[in-house]
Amino acid sequence: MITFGTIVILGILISLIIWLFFRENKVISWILFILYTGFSFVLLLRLYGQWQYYEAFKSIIYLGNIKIKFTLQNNMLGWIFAILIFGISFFNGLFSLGFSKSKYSKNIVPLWTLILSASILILFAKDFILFFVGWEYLTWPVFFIVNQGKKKFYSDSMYYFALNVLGGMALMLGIWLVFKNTQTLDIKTSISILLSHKASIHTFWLLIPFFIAFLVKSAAYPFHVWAPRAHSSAPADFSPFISGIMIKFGIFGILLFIYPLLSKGFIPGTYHGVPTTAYFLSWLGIITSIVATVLAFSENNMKRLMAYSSVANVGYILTAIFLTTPLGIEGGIFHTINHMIFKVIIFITLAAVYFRTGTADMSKLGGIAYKMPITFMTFLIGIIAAAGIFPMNGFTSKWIIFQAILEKHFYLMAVAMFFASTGAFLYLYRALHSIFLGQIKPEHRDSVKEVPFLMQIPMWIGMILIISIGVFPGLVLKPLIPFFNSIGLPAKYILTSLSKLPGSFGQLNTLNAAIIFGFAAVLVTILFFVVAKHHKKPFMDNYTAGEDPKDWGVDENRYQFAYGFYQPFEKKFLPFFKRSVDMFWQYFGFYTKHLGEWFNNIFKDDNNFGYIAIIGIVIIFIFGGFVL
Amino acid sequence: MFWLFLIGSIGLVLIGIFGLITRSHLIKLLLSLNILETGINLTMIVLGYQNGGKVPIIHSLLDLTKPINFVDPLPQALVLTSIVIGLGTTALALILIVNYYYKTGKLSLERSENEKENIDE
Amino acid sequence: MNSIVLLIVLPLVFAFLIPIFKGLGKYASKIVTILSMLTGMGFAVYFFITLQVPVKAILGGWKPPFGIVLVGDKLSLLFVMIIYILAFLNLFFFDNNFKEHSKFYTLYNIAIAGTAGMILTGDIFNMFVFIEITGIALYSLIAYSGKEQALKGSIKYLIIGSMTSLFLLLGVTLAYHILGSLNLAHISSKFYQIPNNLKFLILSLIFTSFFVEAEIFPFNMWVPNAYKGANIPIAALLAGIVSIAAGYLLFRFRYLYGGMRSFGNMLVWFGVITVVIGEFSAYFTYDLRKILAFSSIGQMGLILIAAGISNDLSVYGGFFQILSHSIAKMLLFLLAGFIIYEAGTENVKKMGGFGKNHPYLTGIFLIGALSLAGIPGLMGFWGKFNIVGGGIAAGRILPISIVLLAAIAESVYLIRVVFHLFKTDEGKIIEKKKIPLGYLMVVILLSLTIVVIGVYPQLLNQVLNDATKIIMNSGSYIRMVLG
Amino acid sequence: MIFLILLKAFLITLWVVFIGLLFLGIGRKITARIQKRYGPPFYQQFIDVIKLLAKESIWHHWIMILGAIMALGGLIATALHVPIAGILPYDSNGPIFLVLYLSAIGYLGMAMGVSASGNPNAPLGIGRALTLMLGYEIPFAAVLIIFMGLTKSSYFLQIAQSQAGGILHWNFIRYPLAFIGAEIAVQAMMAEKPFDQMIAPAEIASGPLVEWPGKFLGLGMIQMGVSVFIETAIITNLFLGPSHNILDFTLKQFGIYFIALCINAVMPRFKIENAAIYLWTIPLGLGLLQMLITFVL
Repeated sequence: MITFGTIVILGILISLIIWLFFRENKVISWILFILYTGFSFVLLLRLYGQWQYYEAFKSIIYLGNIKIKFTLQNNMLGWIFAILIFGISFFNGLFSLGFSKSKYSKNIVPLWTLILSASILILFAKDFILFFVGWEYLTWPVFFIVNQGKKKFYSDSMYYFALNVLGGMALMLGIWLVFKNTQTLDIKTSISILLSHKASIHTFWLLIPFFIAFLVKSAAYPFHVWAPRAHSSAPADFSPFISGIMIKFGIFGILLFIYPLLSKGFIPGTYHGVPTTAYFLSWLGIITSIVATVLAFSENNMKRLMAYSSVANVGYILTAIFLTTPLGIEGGIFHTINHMIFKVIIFITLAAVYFRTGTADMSKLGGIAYKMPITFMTFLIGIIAAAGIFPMNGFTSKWIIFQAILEKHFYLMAVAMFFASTGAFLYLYRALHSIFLGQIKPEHRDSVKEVPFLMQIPMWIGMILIISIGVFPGLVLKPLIPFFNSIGLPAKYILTSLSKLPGSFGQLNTLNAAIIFGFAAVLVTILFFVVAKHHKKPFMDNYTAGEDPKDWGVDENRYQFAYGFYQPFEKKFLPFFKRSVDMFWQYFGFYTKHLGEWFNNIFKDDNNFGYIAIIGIVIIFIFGGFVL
Repeated sequence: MFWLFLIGSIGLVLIGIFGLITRSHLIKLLLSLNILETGINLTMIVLGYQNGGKVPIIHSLLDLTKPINFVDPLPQALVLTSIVIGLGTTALALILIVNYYYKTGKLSLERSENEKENIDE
Repeated sequence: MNSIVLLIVLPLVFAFLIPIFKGLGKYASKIVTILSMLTGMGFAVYFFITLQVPVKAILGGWKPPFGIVLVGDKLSLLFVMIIYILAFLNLFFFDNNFKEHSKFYTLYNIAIAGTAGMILTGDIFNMFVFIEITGIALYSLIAYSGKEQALKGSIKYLIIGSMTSLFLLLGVTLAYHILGSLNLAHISSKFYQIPNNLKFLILSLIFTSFFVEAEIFPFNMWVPNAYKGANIPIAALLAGIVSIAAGYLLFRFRYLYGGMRSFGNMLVWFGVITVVIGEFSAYFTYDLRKILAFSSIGQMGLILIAAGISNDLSVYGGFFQILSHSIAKMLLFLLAGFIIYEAGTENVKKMGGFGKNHPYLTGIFLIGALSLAGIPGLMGFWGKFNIVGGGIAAGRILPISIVLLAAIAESVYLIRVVFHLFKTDEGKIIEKKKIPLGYLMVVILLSLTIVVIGVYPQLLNQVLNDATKIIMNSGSYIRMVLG
Repeated sequence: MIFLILLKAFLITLWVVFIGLLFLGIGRKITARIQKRYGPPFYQQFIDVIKLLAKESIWHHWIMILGAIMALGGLIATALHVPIAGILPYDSNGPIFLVLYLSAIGYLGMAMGVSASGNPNAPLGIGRALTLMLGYEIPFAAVLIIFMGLTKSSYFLQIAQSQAGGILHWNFIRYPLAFIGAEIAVQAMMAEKPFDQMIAPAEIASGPLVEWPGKFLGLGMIQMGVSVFIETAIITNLFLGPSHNILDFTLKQFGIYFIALCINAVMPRFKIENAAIYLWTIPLGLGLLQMLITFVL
């Protein structure tokens, strides 16, 4: 059975069929999407263990004198990504099937299917060309998904598109630079040939295009500006995909191409056993997470806030990976997977809130938890995981990342990461409070109710996954053992049981800790229910001391404290961060436009054509050395 | 003689270029173009000309056993073609200019107000 | 085989038959032109398939170094064939402002004959004549719509075109004066005798003329006016057909005469400037026709870069680029004709609702735009990808980087057009209009070509590899023509 | 096996709660004495808790209950991972990251509970508490990381045992800068003055707990005791050498708490943003300086 080919071609076909025939029929198209992802998921599952499996195209493509036979090669890293992508898309599809009936939704299935089939190319490509093909098809369809043909979303989607095209162009440049140095377009071969070259400082330039391409895609620091914009404009049920999956392709690219080079000393110079370049990139990861964290404090749009959280998490992952130690890779990959799961869940709950209320402004929400308890619980578990608090999966991977940093004795880096990590707690709590807790708005009091069961399925699955991975990290890490062996992870860092977190500075038995936690929770619960009785009262009865707020000239309906939550903090720190990067890209666009205007004016001035042409001829002569 | 012709023809070329650069009046542009063309045609003739050369026609008075200093006939043929093409072009240009004049009432390619683009958002 | 001369003569004959037949009916001249293109196409395809070895057609009975010779090898015949195919498809254009006239078809035939002649001829002076023939036909065609912009573009094109063909003539004269020949192959075989700087002068003078046809920067002031003012089929003709001939000439002359690296450098940098100016100008404007015009400029700049970089990868990519650009640009212009007609405006921002009326047509527009932007899986990708590869392999990293930066702007403005077509939240929804069947077929055919060749480039692999070998091996060309 | 662990955990919980409440009671007395008042008896806190737990109370929503349970449960679970003179319910050795992140669940629970109460003053206090938390966690983490680096382990137990061999080996003598930094951070952690912005009685109607009635408040009080216990226990483990028995350990804890009380009794209050900045300059600076001295020089 041809797995990859089937998935790719089926994806393209389904995309076409949906676009041609079922564009208006959301139910059929989402059902097709669910069937497609489920089918592909099952197909992919069968490939576990068959790491030698490959599929080659029959015919050979010539580029000039270069012969290329396209091959898709099964590999561990790609497989685990693919499984997660299709699994997550499957459940996301279930959610969207319910979501798409709402008036806020537009049919995005064809493009999404196209992206999924492109992702197979990226994950399993043996050569750079197929990788690039997948990369480009990951880029442009999202532009249309993000703006949905709406003018108000245009500039947001353009931020996304322009930056990602920059990444694509950089990738093209990088691919050919590698080709120039190795005379091959095969990824694995080119890595080994590059490593056999004598390392020199010039090799650094070779990697810069790849850095740009992958950092743009993963929304790392100087390029992170697209992430919040794209998330906030995209349809609510597509945001999980952007955050959970799309930005992970940058990480995948780094693991695929940059990590093998850097870890083997492709660029000379090391600092405490870490390649100097990688060390600085590690700090870039830290900067990414700190900047994103600080920006998230003042964000009022819930999707933007969570997008910043994604950027921050990408920062942790980059930090871990660029330590270029096996333990760092373990932590980085583990956090990637965990982040995929919990961020998808968080965005799905946000979509559920949006589905019922129709707004993404946190200051217009509040008290939704009382009407949507399942959604609230899912969100709560999601943010506990996102903050890296213990019984959830976010903690386990953060533990390994911290251990990896400490293993290299980068203590300052650990402190800086701690800042970002604690900051995450702040903005996540703010989202929890502003969306779900506090007082409910009168217009939501009757209209909002829990989402239908179909849309709850992914939430339940997500909750179970988050908690079970948090308690048994081995569920994820054990199947990955072949991969960790291949990168040379020392045996002491390989998980022996389901629940022992490895670490350089000590291990942790998550199961025991969870038992203790459960014990404490049960104890307190018993205590709470054993002692005196309690009875329920409406909100206003207590804090207003039984008086009607209207008597004091206060509208009782609007006393939800959400806007400017960390105002003292914002006042002190924000202007600096807000200015530097966003402004840079804004000015970039602005001046590009003016450059265009300037060029355009050359053509518009109709009288100058003669002398411009003559000047051209003169320049040609100058080139030839006649005048000078 | 050769150099005089050459300098003269290059001078004509330069005059033509000068006209093309500095004038905006369409008829003057066209005139400059024609001057340029004349200059280049003259250059061709000059380059094909041999000092003291004969007309390249074989007739009974010629002694074909001795080397004969013929003038190269090909450039002249080429120039003839070039002149014809130049004539056609000029005619077409004049028609276009006349049309343009009827359309806009102007004889130079100024930017007109009614074709302003609506660009800014 | 003297019959490749038919490829030039046929359209000329039909061109002057049109005035005779035009009285027969409303569509007579169109039918004659269709016949002309069909027969031309038939011959071209026949020659392309049957001719295994290069052929020359000696005219007037004078052997090559002296007489006029037409040379048909695999490459030139391929290009002529594609010119005929595109010229035939272009006849199914959609332009509501267009009134059918016999004069138009006469000129159209002459222009096709001229471009075919430019490609097939083996004589440099003859080439000058063909350039002028094409030129005169094009000047008239551009001015045909009678709009102010068209007249402006036509006049500019005429003056710059005539000026540069005079320079070409000067170059030819110099070469003739020194080497005593007008035959391309013969000049090429003796070209090494000329000192380097004089070589450069001659080549510069010749190339300026190609630059005008190829819309290279300082010589392309006419382009926006012409594309903006001319009727749609003529814009498509300029972008789709003339650019093929111009691209062919760039490559042919580059490899027959321009072995110098300094000359290659000049071509590369002119290409870079053209790409940057074209792409950023298009990025700024919101006029659909102007966007396509500036995009043409950018694409032709890329072709020039490919010609400037001398390795097989870039030549292969350059040919791919020539073909993909002409097909995609013709497709886009044909679509633009209908879009402008239905939307009633040329401002991209006011075209909202078109995508809702004609989603499939807009999808086809998207295919064309993505192909131009070099998205993989479409024809344009292979050209761009290979040119970039060739450039880097030749060590020209800085120019290629600049081109890639400009390509970002290109992707942005192309996808922006599609966005504005697809956007739904515009207040005014434009009225839906009916699409002519023939036009629709042509559009679908072109877009299918883009997709099929993009997905399956092996279709062109063999042909273009041969073409690359032919163009890079100027020795065999010389032997073939002279021997 | 697991029953043994749970039994141990239960006993330790009782001890933790007892000591925490005792500390609070003694603290009230001492503060009163410093301020020349008579003050309540030292067992007053137990009376208060029992009284509050016995009171019938109202609730608005189950999230409030969930929050209260999470708050206390999280902190108790945290306390069970801090070694008390080497005693732990199971052989976890007191993993530092777990303690740091588990304690967050307590704060999250409390924050959630008070948010769910609907009183707008409550989240105001929480906002301040969290801002302050961002302030003190960083210097505290810096100090922790110094000792983790020194002992090459991320366990409290190892850090405590590494100081064996007399008082001169204790960390507060060997690393005084870190000790001062940690002390200031702990002052903020315990929300004692000058860092009591989150309760700020005169400003925001006694902060997060404003809406917690009856037994909620009782749980809150226990929680406060537990958190005092955890914070003093952490400092004791870090700086005050290995303890031979529980009494020794508790006395050291009390010493720490006593310092905090004394400062609390005489200090005014920072504005919240100034508090954060102060914490990021003085204690963090001290911590980083110590780090520099320890690892670089």
